[in-house]
Amino acid sequence: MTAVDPANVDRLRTIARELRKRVLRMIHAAKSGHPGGSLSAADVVTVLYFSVMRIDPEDPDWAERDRFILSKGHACPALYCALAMRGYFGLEHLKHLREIGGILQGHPDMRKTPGIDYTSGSLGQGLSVGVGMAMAGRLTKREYRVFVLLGDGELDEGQIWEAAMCASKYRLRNLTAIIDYNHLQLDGGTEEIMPLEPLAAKWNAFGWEVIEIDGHEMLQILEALQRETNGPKLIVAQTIKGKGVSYMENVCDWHGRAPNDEELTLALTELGAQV
Amino acid sequence: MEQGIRRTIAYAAQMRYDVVRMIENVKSGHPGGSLSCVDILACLYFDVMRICPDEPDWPGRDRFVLSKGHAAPALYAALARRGYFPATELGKLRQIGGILEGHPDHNHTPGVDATTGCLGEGLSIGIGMALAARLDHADYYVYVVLGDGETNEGQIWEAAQVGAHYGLGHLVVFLDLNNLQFDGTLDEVLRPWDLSAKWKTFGWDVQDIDGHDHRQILRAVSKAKNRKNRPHMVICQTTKGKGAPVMENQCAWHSIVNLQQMNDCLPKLAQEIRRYEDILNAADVW
Amino acid sequence: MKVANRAPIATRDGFGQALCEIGATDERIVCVEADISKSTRSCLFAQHFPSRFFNVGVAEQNAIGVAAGIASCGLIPFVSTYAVFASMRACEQVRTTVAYPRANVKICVSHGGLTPGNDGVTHQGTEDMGLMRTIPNMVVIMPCDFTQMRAAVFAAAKYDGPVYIRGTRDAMPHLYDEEITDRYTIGRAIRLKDGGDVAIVAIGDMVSHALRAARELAGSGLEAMVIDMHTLKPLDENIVVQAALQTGAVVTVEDHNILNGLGSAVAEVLAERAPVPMRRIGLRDTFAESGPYPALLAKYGLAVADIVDAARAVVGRKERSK
Amino acid sequence: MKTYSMRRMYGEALVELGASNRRVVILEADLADATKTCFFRKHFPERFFEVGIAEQNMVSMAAGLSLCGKIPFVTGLAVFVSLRVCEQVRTSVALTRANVKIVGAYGGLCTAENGPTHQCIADLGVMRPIPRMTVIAPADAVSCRAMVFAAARYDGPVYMRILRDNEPVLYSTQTASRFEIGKGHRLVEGTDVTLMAHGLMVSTCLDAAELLSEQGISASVVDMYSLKPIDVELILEEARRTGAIVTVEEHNVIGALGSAVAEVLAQEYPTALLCLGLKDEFGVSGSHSDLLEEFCLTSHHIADAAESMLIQVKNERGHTEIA
Repeated sequence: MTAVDPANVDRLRTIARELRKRVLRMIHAAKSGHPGGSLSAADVVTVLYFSVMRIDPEDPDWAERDRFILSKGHACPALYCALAMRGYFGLEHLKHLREIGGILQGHPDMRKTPGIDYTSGSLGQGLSVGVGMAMAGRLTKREYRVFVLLGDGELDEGQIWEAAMCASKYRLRNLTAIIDYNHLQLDGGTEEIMPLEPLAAKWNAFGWEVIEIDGHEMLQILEALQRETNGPKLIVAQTIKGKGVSYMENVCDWHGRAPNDEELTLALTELGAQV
Repeated sequence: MEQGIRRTIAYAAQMRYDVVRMIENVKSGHPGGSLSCVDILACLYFDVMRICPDEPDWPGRDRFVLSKGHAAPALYAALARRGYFPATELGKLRQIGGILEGHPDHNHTPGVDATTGCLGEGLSIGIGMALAARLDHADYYVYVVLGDGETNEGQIWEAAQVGAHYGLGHLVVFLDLNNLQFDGTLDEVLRPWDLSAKWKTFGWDVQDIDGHDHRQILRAVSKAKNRKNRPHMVICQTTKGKGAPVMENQCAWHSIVNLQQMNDCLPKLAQEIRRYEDILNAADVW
Repeated sequence: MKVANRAPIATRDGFGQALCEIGATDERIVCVEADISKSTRSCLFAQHFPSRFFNVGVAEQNAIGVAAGIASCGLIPFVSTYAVFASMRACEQVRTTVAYPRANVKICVSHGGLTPGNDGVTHQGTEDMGLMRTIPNMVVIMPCDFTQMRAAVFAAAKYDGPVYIRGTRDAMPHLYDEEITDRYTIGRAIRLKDGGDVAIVAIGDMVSHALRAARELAGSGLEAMVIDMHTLKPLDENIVVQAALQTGAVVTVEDHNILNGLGSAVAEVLAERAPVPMRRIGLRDTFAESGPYPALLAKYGLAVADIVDAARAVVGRKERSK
Repeated sequence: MKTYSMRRMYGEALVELGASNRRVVILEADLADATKTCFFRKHFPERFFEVGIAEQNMVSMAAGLSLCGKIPFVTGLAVFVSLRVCEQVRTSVALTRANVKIVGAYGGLCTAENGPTHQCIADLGVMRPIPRMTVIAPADAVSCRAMVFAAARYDGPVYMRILRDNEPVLYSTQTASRFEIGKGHRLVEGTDVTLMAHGLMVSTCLDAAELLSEQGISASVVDMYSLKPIDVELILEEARRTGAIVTVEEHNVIGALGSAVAEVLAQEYPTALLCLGLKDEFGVSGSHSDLLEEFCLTSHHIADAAESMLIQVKNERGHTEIA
């Protein structure tokens, strides 16, 4: 089965739906967390963990593995579900998000959770860490690739641009950044808080190759992730915050609030009904 | 304009002498980057800016922020020659008891509008000033000189976004593109790619000029003043160490390489001053 | 004292040399620099090991993140810049991407304290150690001379976890010979001189001043113990408590704000474990100004004479409280 | 006990302040609805600047605004407006002596479930060693309001830490209006031990004092809302009267109240001291109350710690007397 095989695409869609349900159950159980951004990133995370990345859940620290950094750390429920579903740890842990003594912190913690390649949660720092990993890969002559998932809001941070310059200087073709471009940040729309456009032109000017895709279309995600480039690659993934749950889609309020019992049931029904 | 240009060129000559003299005198400081922005500062302080040296804190004045604070000697020379304080102070650069700190300090030196020296902060400060002007319905302009190396700093790009977002037409920024930073050329340290394209994509009005040509500098300012609603980036091609041949385009002359060589530059720089005796006072060669 | 006859040399040179030496024997050593390699002396490493030298430009926050990424792949990155920029410009990056995940990143800075003298306040790192000390998991070190700096760099490379090492721009007299390289232990202070009347606890460039103060005090009949507290964190608490019990009076000396640096660290230990009179020598919660390093020390109360006065005063208080 | 959210009160106080003082401007980094500066935005949109998630630029911008006569309040999560912007605070603000007020929302452990990246246990320690900074941490909503006005009156840089949840209200408006920067406030006068705290821990110490009184121990409780400058007189007065001081804070034991009190005591009046807080460690994810339990910052833990300290102090005094 090749990656872009229709069967594979169907399989990924099914997994993503399952992952979304788990994300919602998880945040519901914890009574806090960030559903909006987790759901917008769900498809990209699914493709990475279930089709693209070369990883070994039995050996989370395998030196040759591909690396993933969730720079928008608040979307960690999506990542935790992917890791659990891939077998890094038991699914039962998903019931204990954000609990004292649990392995799933409010933001990703590499020292507590198997499969997390780097600690994140404070916006703007993940790309720099990814640059370092890509440099180390080149230095140690290892073939792995490094993927960094950025939020759109965190592009306001200057450190992102420092890292962007650095990656292009070193022509890190083993580095891929993906922007989860859901157009909503905490205080409102990205264009209203701090305009990002022309986003692709900016990254081009900083020396990156840019691919623009629909971040919920499995085929497009797959193709973009697999395209070879001569330098660092940026995928601008157009997404919808809260994707998959009608009442959460494009609603800023669902950035950081847990669904109650009723809302959860409604959401699960919607996701179950989707084909 | 011609008489104006002769004046700014004359003061640039005076400032070049002062810069080399004061750094040589205290045996520490950054000659290369000070000399590369002398012409920009001479145009600003001796033609463009609406300022009042007798009243350094006059609320209606144009503001100036030297974001590349290590070029402080150039700023001090401009301020002294514009009458903010006696030129004798230039001899006490970087000394205890003097008013001229190693990097510009708002609280120490009359005429210094912002404290800088840590790269990357000055543009943000300038944006704050421009926003204050807008709130107060004041019509002053804010001028900022950025180093090229400091565009490595993320804070510059944070500020770039905000400046465009608020459409700060009264903000005019000069990028002193001498193409040499501390450790080497821009390309060697952190390839900037197309700086002009970067600023354009960030929503700025961009002009590219020769940063030693006073006519071009002054024209860039008047062009900027005619274009509203966008902050202005004037990318100035310059030569590090300009005016002191031994230093020109020499990365090492970011700091002092050889005191004797600095000293040797002085007679020629003093000679330049004498060409403008109608404007300058030759006795000011100290 | 052969050691004392050697020409003084800045501790940043010790860093540059040591980094090269370990770079030659350990392929995992990498340097991440923010455009001032000639000043921090990482340029030596750059010459010898260009493939393991990354100049990320004037972008210190990114430098810290890059180093963290490199460390996570099993290499040992040394970040090299000035004290102000590593500790303050990149403070949160140090906390979140280095200290919290216990990344094996070494942050080695030049221009600590007042040593960048005439560059002025913007380049004088005088709060850095206090900030680094407040962050959990950090080890904070300031060696007092060239040889001890080399020892500290070697020790840091062996230690698994984040370390902050502060160097000087200006030359420092030699206090140690090569032998210290093997004996040097992070977190174990060195008693340089015994004495029963007062204990002077000093760090970094102030250690040689403390020794000179002790000699002056001896001239007036006061025997001062001198402790080289090269590791600010983890602090050698036992030596502090012992010194307090033995002498009953303590003076701390640091080229740093008296808040949250050595003075505070020692005060915390004394207050909880051995309350005795103490005095703190350091910048009195102020910024300094441009000027030559020795002149600044004198103007801001960090000269040998200030240490002597403080020692006498604190001994006086001990007598009164008896 | 009546409770009120400090951040809500902060937002309301800003509106009140903004109405009476046109020089007040607000800078926000994409958290207006959380930090409650959204109230100000609603009333005075022209004096509200949204700068995006770019805190360093925000702080230097504020310096620029203040240099042109404005009184900027910069608000953000405590960890980002202290650590992320540390050098900008030093150079653009403190060194410049710019009249900028920085408000760190959600100090301490109250961002609980979000985990250590968002909890802030180092902000006060990072701000305190910067010369010219004033550092305050009010204990309740009413004194928070008073501090907003005090900060606006004071000409110079201020860092103020505020909290998120509904915290107990301890003061009347009248009492709080007398609070000054550089002073502390004694809530209870005792003779055996002094509990000193800031922020949420002040009300916890009040509870601890009651528990102690059940054991026959008379405890002072002091609200040390001004960490810098700190009320040296009050510390010495307490040291002389009770001879035993316990500091309690939602912060690393290094760098903030514990260190400040240790410095004063060690230098001026050596006295038994016990510093409670996070013992130089990062937090974990969990509910706020679980975390306080985990890191021994509940009234029971404080009372127990104070009691054992007193026993130890008594023993040591006994030894000294015998000797």
